[in-house]
Amino acid sequence: MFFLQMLINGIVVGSIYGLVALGFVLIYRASGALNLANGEFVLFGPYVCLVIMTALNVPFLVAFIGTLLFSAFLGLVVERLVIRQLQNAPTISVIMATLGLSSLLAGAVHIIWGHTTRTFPPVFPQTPLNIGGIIITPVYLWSFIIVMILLVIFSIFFKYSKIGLAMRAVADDRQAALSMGMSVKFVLAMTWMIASMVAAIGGILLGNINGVSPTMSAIGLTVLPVVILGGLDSVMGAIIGGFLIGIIQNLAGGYLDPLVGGGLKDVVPFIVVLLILMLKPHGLFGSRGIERV
Amino acid sequence: MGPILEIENVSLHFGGVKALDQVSFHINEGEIFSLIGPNGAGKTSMLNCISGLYHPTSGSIRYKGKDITNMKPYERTTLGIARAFQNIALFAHMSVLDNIKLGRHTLMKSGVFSGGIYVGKASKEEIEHREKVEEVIEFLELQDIRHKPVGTLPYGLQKRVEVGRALALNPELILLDEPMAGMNGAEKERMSQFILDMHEVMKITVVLIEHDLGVVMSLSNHIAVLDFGKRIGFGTPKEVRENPDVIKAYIGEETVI
Amino acid sequence: MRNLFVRECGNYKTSYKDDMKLFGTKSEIVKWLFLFIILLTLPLYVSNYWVGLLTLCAISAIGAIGLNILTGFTGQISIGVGAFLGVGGYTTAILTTTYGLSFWVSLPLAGIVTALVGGLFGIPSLRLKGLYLAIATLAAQVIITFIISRWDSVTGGTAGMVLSRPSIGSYSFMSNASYYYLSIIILILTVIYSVNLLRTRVGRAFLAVRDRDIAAQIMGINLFYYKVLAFIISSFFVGIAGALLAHYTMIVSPELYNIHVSIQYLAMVLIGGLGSILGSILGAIFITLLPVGLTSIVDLLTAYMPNLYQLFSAFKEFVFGLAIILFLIFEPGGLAHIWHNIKNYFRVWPFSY
Amino acid sequence: GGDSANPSTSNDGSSSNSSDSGGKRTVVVGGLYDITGGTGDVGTPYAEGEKAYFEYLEMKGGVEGLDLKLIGKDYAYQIPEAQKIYQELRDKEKAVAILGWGTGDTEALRQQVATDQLPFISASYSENLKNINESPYNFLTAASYSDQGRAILKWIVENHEGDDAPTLALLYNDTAFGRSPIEDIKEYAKEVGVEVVDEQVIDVQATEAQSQLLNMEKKNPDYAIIQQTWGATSTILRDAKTLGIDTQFIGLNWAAGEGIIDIAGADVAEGYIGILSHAFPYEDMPGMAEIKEYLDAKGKTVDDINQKFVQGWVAAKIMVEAIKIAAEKYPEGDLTGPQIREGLESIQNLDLGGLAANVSFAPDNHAGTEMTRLGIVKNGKWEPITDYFSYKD
Amino acid sequence: MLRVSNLEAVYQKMILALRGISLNVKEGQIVALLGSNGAGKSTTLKAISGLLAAEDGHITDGTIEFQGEIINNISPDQLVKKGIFLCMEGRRIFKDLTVEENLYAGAYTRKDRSSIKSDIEKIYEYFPKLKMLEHRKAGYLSGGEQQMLAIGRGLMAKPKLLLLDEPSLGIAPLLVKEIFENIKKINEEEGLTILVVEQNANIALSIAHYGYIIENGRVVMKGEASALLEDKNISEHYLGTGKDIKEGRSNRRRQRIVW
Ligand SMILES: Nc1ncnc2c1ncn2[C@@H]1O[C@H](COP(=O)(O)OP(=O)(O)OP(=O)(O)O)[C@@H](O)[C@H]1O
Ligand SMILES: Nc1ncnc2c1ncn2[C@@H]1O[C@H](COP(=O)(O)OP(=O)(O)OP(=O)(O)O)[C@@H](O)[C@H]1O
Ligand SMILES: CC(C)C[C@H](N)C(=O)O
Ligand SMILES: [Mg+2]
Ligand SMILES: [Mg+2]
Repeated sequence: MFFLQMLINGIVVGSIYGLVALGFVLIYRASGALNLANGEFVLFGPYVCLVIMTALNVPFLVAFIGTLLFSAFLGLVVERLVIRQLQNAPTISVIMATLGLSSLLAGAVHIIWGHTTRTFPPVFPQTPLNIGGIIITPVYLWSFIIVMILLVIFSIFFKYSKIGLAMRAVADDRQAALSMGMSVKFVLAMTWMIASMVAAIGGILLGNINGVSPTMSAIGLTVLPVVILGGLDSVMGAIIGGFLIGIIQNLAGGYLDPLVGGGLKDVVPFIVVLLILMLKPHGLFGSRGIERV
Repeated sequence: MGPILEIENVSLHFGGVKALDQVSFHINEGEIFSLIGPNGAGKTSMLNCISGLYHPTSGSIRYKGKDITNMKPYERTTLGIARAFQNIALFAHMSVLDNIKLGRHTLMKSGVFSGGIYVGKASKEEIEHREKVEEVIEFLELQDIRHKPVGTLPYGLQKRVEVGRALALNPELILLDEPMAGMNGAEKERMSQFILDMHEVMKITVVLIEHDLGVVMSLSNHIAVLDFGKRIGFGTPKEVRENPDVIKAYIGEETVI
Repeated sequence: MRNLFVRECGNYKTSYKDDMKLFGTKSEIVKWLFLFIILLTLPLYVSNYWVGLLTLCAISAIGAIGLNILTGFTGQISIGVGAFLGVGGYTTAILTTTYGLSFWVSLPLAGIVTALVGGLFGIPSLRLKGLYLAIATLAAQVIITFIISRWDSVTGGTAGMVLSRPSIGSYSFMSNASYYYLSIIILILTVIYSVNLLRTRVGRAFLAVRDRDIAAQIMGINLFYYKVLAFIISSFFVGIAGALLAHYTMIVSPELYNIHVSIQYLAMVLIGGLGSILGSILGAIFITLLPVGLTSIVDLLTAYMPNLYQLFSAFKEFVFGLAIILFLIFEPGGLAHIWHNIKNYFRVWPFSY
Repeated sequence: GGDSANPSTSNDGSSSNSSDSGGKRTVVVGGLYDITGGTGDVGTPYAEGEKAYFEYLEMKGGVEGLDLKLIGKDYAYQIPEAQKIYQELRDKEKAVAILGWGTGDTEALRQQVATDQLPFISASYSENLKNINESPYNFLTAASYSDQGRAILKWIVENHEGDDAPTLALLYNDTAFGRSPIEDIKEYAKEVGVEVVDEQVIDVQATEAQSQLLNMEKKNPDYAIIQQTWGATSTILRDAKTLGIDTQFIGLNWAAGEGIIDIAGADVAEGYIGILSHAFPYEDMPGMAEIKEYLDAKGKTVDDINQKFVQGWVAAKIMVEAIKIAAEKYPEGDLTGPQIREGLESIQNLDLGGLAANVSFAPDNHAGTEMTRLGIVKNGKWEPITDYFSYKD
Repeated sequence: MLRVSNLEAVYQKMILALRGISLNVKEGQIVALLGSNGAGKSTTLKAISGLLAAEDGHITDGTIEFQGEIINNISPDQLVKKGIFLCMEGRRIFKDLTVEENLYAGAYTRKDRSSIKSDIEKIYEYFPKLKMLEHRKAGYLSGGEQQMLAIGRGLMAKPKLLLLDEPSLGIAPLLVKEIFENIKKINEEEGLTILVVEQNANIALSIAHYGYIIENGRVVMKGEASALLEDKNISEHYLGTGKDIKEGRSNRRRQRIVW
């Protein structure tokens, strides 16, 4: 029972990880960069949603859609003003810029909303579900469902849509992609918009669990092992990686913590990732970089 | 002179693809040896096996009688095997000079301590090897562009720098993968002459991959022909030219050479 | 995986070449001597406060040079510098406080121990590249700080350890100025060493590994050896910086070495200029002093609008991010590049319009 | 410039430590705040409380013969930044005393502070800081975390129902702050016969703590002491409720306060017990009169502040009290750190009007008090369940 | 159809690569652009297709006119939509995409999505080798296979004007012939206009209608392909002396052909 509860906990927590990790994967696929501001994108979503809900007094669903629109806009602005300017810069500069962005966005959140933790008016039912002795909070169940839906959508998107193909082409060789008539600008703008929306969804779910405060952005770093474990460029990997890390964390917390005096939950993902990478240098599902001479 | 390199039943598989299939041939010391064949025949793969970037699935490679099949690439370099790549693999933002100097890596000694202190051993060595590098530069007529970052040079010159870098190793065996691709007739002639000089003046054994049959036929002492990973011909230019399999797969009936 | 350091097109850096010219001509020697004298006499004309800040800059510069050797020259991004600083700091803390060793012995030992730990965490570079390797170093960050905070018996756990300033005989480096001299001299030695190293054989091999590892192999470069070597050399300097910092602040504690520190160092080398020693120094100065400058601005503003203090604090964060972004957009080559441009401008000076 | 309680005189450049500006002696107190960092939620009201007290003083005409300023800066809970800002306060602003914040940075600075001879009052009540030899310039203005834990143990022993010895779990995070009281609590528990059956490490930024709580549940402790901040505490309480754990949770002072109710929700927080080291604005304490006076002047009400504001206010007040004493004793020349330390050390039973337990210091005692009190969340509101008491009583 | 006049281009604001190139491509023609290494051929093609900016290059003077419209400042993706497609030098296939996906990428701007599938089959007919490698990641292909893919990708775009930069690079002789025959065929059957840069002057001129020779960023000679083919200077420079290399060596040192 204990094991099962840990397992289930891992899966439900992991679904949030997967969701946030997805944002990383999207950006990586289109630009080869790690978006270190992902945590701050996560942050914006719930704040905006909260503002819309309380200020305009609209139901959650409306606010949710409004938030998605806002997030898309935010992604677009970021791409226009920052990422596009670095089109010809090395990828590491882009990564650094996202780091600057994280500080900038965090500052913005602080300026606009201050530091106090806010709480979401209950959107999901609060009473935990008890399924055969296993206890699950409805919010987690919802995030699990949403993650599954997004997994399907994005898998189809990358496999069959033109933009999906263009994203990968742009990440591969930007100049060549241009010569195919792909608008690198458009592709990047799309990617940032989508990634920002995905982050917002993650943020709203997270906000429903723990309230909304600037410290939420820490999830950005927390899920790095998830993305790496799954493979930086794999949608599937992000989500399975999310589940795996969630489960490993909980099992380690459950079984190993008592042995070492606790605190393993935040270390174990990194140890596991390090070990797995030694066997699979590109994560579980990441594609191997091609090097031919 | 005896064989410097012996390839014996070398196979190389990538999943289902047989890039090389039981290929055997040998290369004599001091000769110019060409490897030809249609696209995707396995020529580059063969060079990769010789220089150690790929390890054959089966078979063996002997260099001067020594089995090097499972040696690391950097170890082979110290044995005197140098290589220029088909797709240019230069260090784009380093100068021509530094690129070629890099070729002398194994011949130099300075390390973490002497290099950091510089004065004395390391500086002496730098100057000494600079002279060698200048010899290569002169030989390949790269004087004018010595300090230019390689990335800004036109394709043809980059190819030449690539050859220079390999030469700087003081090799006994040099592997050239399509060094004349992207050159016009006159330029090819010049490159051919560099190769002949390497061979005659520097006494280097040359392995050449090239699609221009005119060049191949007039330069080579021996030729091996690959098709779909198999060796379909081996011998002197004359023998190869008359080999019906080779004509069918590669040369074409009506091509006049 | 794509090479993270290469632009999509053929831009190039000239810093390596310029390194070669160091001490080239007489006038250059005079110039460097001049700079040296300025550095040494600085405490005479700036306030104690600035001496303190400059000491921090110098120490960070040593660490940043270390990181640049790894990230800028060998192309291996590290997000673990914070923890390696910690290894250096704790080594000297344990050696001097617990075992009573002299600072002068423990300082190089701190470098060596960190180098070994760095080398250990460099082993994954055998198989990992780019961002995957970067995350492996992040793992180093997390694991090392975890060990430090758990190994109570040796490290004092989360409470940390207390150190003292070094001394020679009865003279103690207690004053800001004396510690400044100590740091600046070690920085100068670091610069001389790394500039030399990078313009000789090992340095070229590093660059080769960064740009085209396959071709590098064919040049006879043992990839694994040089990758781990880069980790070792880099960590040595980071360890030295960590030890210097520890004796400067006289305390080590796990919270001092968190990921923010790692990220700050990464910012230093990027803002300064990847693959540039000068850049590392400029970057260290920039990242160390930017918050100070921003704080002063905030102070100025709050003098007039005291009620908005909170807002201005957040504003500081905002502007810090903005500064980094603007920097990258307008000068992707880093501070080192700006420096070169200025130098070139003056070189041709009266003739430049 | 700088954040000043005295705008009228702050324009003259703060670096002058001149003993007369209008015949007054300038005394600069430095502040280290966390506004934008990980503990900004409580750090902000605390900093505001400190600033408010200085403003209040100014409003009331200041301190006789002194030009008192508080110059505080945000260090975002990053120790390296705290070290830089401390230097700035010391060297540039010429501060002679410091109001600090976190455990990590306070401990990191204590030796430096001792060398520089700057009295330091921190919002960290770490027992380590009591040690006069190691931290001769640090002062604690409320019961140390360890004393708070001991007080809880005393309360448990006295109130425990049932025949078996009470069992206890400890929930904390892996920081200097989190671990600070743990060993002391365990030791004291042994003394008073409470069995510590479990310990769990829960990260300050944890978004869930189910595995830890399930582990804890296996040991089924009667009580669990929480040494965390608001965020992690709320997470613990919420997950405990989800999992149906019936342990009585008791938080140390930073794990108590209005935030818990706001974040976790009133129904989750209901019944939660915490250390109330300071008064809530809505408590009718004599000491609140000053605060209300200040708020009125600013056009605000008690609803605009919270307990952490009161806490900051009290810390500032104690510091100013010491400065006053020092100024009286040394009427000539610049006030120095050691003089202010003397001032602090001569504070005896300073009446804080119920805002906090009265404090006393002495040359051999920098722990202002051991007294603290407990409260419980009832109907969405904190209510004291004890008066200030010491575990030694 | 395409008229380039007096084009000047620089890289990195300092390297002058084109010094006033003028050329004309008529609808339905194949035009060959020849010249030695570094002459500026690739730069010309990049300028036409708007791809200079990506290498920090700029057009500093002159105009490019396509179907009567000045296209100097139009972004490359727009140009592809207008019907200009460049097969870049050095193959530049997408390494991480499969062969098939690369071909789809070529057809990115096409509106007639339904016929794409059958066009891909047609490419496989031209290059049967590619069919075998259909689902392989393109990065693993051999040099020549990549070159085939690059050309195939260009054909998939169905442009009005196809710019080919050294299509024969690294291709075995038999196939070179085949490729050029195919190019000729496509030109004749579908009326595709082609501007081809080629080192193999012989074969390029044999299918071209018109030819330009550029050196040092300038056009140094132009004319009907057949006339150029017969020019002695050209054949010597671009086709080699024809003599046995070993014999011609004594007088080769430091000899440079100066135009
Ligand atoms: N690393 C690899 N993974 C998978 N397949 C590979 C790899 N390397 C080569 N191949 C395949 O092996 C075959 C031989 O390739 P190779 O590069 O040796 O050909 P080549 O003879 O050099 O051809 P070209 O003249 O076109 O350069 C090709 O079909 C290629 O796709
Ligand atoms: N990205 C670049 N940056 C700087 N200079 C460049 C760049 N690309 C080309 N050049 C320079 O522009 C000139 C023309 O180059 P271009 O590539 O157009 O020549 P090409 O005729 O195509 O030669 P090849 O036959 O070798 O391909 C050369 O001198 C080259 O050095
Ligand atoms: C909010 C708290 C975590 C800060 C506290 N003053 C400390 O001890 O660190
Ligand atoms: Mg090949
Ligand atoms: Mg070209």
